[in-house]
Amino acid sequence: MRKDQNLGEYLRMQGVSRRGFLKFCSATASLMALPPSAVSQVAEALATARRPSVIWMSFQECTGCTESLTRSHAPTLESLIFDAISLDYHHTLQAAAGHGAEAAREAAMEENKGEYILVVDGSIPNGNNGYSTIAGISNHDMLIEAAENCFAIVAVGTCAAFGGLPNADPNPTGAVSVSEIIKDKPIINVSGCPPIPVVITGVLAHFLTFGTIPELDALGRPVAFFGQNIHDRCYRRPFYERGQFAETFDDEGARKGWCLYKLGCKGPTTYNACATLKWNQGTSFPIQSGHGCIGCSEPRFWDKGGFYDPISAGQWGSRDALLGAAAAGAALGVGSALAARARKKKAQAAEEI
Amino acid sequence: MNTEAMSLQDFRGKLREMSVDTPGRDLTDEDRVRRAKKAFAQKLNGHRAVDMDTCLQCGMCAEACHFYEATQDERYAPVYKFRPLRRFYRREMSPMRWFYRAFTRDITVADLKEWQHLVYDACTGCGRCDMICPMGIKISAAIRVMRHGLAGAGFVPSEMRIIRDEQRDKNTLFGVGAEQLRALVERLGAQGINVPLDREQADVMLLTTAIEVLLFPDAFAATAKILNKAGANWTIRSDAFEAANVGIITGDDPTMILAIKRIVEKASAIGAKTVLMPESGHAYQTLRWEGANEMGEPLSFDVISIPEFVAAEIKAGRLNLKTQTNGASVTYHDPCRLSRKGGVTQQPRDVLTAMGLEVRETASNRRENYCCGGGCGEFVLKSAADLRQKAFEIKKHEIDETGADAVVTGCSNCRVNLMIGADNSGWRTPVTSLVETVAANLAD
Amino acid sequence: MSSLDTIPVCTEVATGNVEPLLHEIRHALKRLAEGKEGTVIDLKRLPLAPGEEERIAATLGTGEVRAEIDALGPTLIQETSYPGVWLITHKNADDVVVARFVEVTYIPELLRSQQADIDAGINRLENELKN
Amino acid sequence: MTLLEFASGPGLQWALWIFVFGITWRVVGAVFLLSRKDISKPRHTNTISAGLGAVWSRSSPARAFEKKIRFQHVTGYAWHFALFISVLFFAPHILFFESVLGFSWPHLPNTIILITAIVATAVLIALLIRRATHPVQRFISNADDYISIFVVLVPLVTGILAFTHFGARYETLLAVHLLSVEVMLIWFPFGKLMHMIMTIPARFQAGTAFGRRGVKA
Repeated sequence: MRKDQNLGEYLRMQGVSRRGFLKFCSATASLMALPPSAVSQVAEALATARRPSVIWMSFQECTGCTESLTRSHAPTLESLIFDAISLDYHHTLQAAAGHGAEAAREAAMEENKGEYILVVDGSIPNGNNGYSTIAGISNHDMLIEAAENCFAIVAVGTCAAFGGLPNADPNPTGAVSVSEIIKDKPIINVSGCPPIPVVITGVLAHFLTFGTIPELDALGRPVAFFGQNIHDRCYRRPFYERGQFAETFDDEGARKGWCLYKLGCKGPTTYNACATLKWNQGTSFPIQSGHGCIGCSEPRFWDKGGFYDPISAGQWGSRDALLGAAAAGAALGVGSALAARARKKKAQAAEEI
Repeated sequence: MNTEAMSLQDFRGKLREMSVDTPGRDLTDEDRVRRAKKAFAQKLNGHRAVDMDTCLQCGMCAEACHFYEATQDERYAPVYKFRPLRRFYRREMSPMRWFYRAFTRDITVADLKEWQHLVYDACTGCGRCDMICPMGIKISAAIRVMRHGLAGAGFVPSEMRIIRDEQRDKNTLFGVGAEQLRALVERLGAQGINVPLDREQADVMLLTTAIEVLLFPDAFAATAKILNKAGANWTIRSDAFEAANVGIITGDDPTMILAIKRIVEKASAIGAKTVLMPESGHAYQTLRWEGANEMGEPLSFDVISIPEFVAAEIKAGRLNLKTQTNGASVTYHDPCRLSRKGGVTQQPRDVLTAMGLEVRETASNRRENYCCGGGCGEFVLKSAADLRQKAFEIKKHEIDETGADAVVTGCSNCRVNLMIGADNSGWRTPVTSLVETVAANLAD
Repeated sequence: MSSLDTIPVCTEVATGNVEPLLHEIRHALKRLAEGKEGTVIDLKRLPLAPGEEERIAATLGTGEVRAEIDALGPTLIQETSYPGVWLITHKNADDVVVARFVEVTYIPELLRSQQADIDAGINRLENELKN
Repeated sequence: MTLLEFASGPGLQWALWIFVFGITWRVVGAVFLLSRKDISKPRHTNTISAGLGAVWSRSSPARAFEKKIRFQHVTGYAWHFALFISVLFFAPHILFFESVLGFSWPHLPNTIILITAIVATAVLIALLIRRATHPVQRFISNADDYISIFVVLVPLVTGILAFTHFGARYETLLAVHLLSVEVMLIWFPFGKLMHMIMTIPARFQAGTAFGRRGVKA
């Protein structure tokens, strides 16, 4: 695909019919969580869309996010969208390496100054920059350099969005999220460990279609995908309402597909689209397969207590501390009572007519 | 029997004379507050502390109080009547006093003055509120501590102050002393009723009250007849016959202890096994339940009320009563200090039924009985006259509802108060005493 | 290795969304009959329990028209037993469902030949005839 | 640290320490203000059973009083039952208790809990209105009475909101709910909510005092 081509022309050149294009638009609208009535709008926008340049940077990450996006071995709708963008740099996917690759990145940044989209996966070590470098450049410096002239940043995965597992206590590398370093650019957090692949492509499709930043929630996540919690859209919600809970992973309730609240499901406090978009081509999602949500799209999900502790469980502190409080109370009580009794005795002793 | 008695009118005149605006003790305001607090500190104990700490301020106690019911004045809610005590407790005695002090106002002389009306005029200490409290708080006990505080601060109403001083200093009440008792005994002797006065040894020591000597000598005579009939080895001592205790009524410890001591020492001296209390609720309560505690050691004798004595004698076969067959009905007015504060509720009823009388219960009876309206010395207070009359109307209404021919009671204070109430309102239902009824029905 | 279809799925779960959806279809059909515009419902946007999508399809049943489009992977267009209600399933080249719609209309837009395709067809036919 | 983490972590711990500390302080302090032993001759000696009897009998008014306090009697029962069912038989609450007690018990369906919670809230509001308007109650009420109602009312309302996901995000509502419970726990020992602890000893002591005089409390 040539860079000056728009998407409509590109698809026609690929022999995609108008009918096929409309189908693509319907699926894309569905992907972006737009109502079906928006299809014509999407079609119009896509037909004339310029393909954006995308620079993808991977920092302290596990490649899970990239895996999530590219796990498919055959062309899919997502890959079509990928085709429609100009992925000018992706360390993991590109064939080039070393100085050549870095030169390509710099060239793309120069050529699309102010227009390219910077996709980041992985957190950034912010204490000792030596923890993670690429071609001798620290992640921190590379991010600042790449962010300077970008149009917007998409922080893919919980690491880039919120610091992720590298940020887990005691955070040896001083890992931080993109938003803690870059303050002057729009940042779209596509959290999840990994994020749902169609959410990543959905966000890119939004850029492709409208060229704008989608509506974001308080944590910088697109409301279209992160606007509702798992619990509210979970098909097991009726069991919660009826008070039918699986008590263990192998009991009758678990077999009958009852609510996993008691087994630590974090659905009520987790905002993501798993319950509707699902995973693996819409096959299933964790709760459907019998395991509670671990809340991977939420900040610090790894440090919020056990995955199997119910949300409503509290940290009561140690028994000793409570006993200590009781002992202190008892001591104060005895002391105050003895003082009061002394006063009473004194009053009784004082003879006064 | 027809023993010379003071008329009710004369007695009421005597009471009116005592309502004088004499200056009480000359104390500074600071002194009054300090002395009130001292008395509170003396009387507060673990029970009262738990009570103070448990009150929910639900206000249900108001629904049990005859004064609130009669006036619908929220200040008469029993819980409010011990408010200064609670404030004192919270500020100075409670475990959390350091915390509460920041939020609780200290008590002032103005408070004490205001509460004089609430705890003397507007409370007879009947304890009906104690029975309604869902937390089991002894509200009347807390109000009694209030009286102690006010007495310490010199806020006892003049009428009570006068009779208290009389009992403390002269060992007489309403001018009734050894001489007056001796005169009564002589009059009775002339009628053939033997009263073994001032014996040096006796199993049973009978007490009486100035009210009986003055107003109800028939009741005293009846008691003597019953004791004689039962063949008791008894006496009454001219130097220790007064059962009434103005000390406990006013909240004055020295007088209370002095009056108890007079009885206890004499009863021990004559080797009495039993001290028989006359028809006086508070006198029974004082000696029966406070006596040992105030003396600091168990009593060497039993304290028995006259209804208990009569019921026991009937049961033992020493006393035979005539059985009425005219279908007469009575209602029994439970004196609060005999019934809900003393546990003597069944015995008087047993005695009445033993005489073949139909006992018709008032809607509220036994431990939930309405007060006569003038207990705990309240009947002597001129300032409480209106309030007392209104409370009496409740009692009157309940008695009228029973349709009984007469009211029988076991307390001369109740009897006086019911009679005063009847006198004021032209009520005609006869008010009589249990002993007189028994004495009139002694079988030969 | 067993395919996903052979793993038994517990289908007694109900989200309670099936019935409202069917009512929505009924209302849409009435609107259509009154001459107003058609309606498209995206099934992927609704929380549905395993098996519920199948229940919806089963309730709607199959009608007279069934068409298959081969464009960027197969698309199945099935008129349901309620004329005017169409079930449209888009699949990608992998045969994986990418979107599923219930369309309430006289004829789904996608079945019509598109102007751009007709223009391209004319071009192609003319080229064919020139040769 | 998010609000929810604070509420379910340090906030809860501090609240519990103050709760336990305050209760023992107040109970021990009151009990150690011992009374002299009553040495009057008892009419009945089985005061223990009389005390226990009063704990039971004071749960309902005597016949003579029932009519006059029917409102409080009925609302009192409705309130306490609805509250205890809501608190003790809601599955997430049981999980909360289980996390410290180490054991659990069966829960009730959420719809029943929702009903009891609404009943409890409605009754408490009715009691609040009564306190503010009834001549006696309004007259005798102090700050404690209103604070105690308020600190119990807020957890109920926030609990219902959290349950119905109404008004804000669930985790925010849950955090606010927990915080409101913590405020209640902190207030508990200092105000009249202590009646939850004191009722039984108070009734018991009344029962023994009346019992030894041969009076049924």
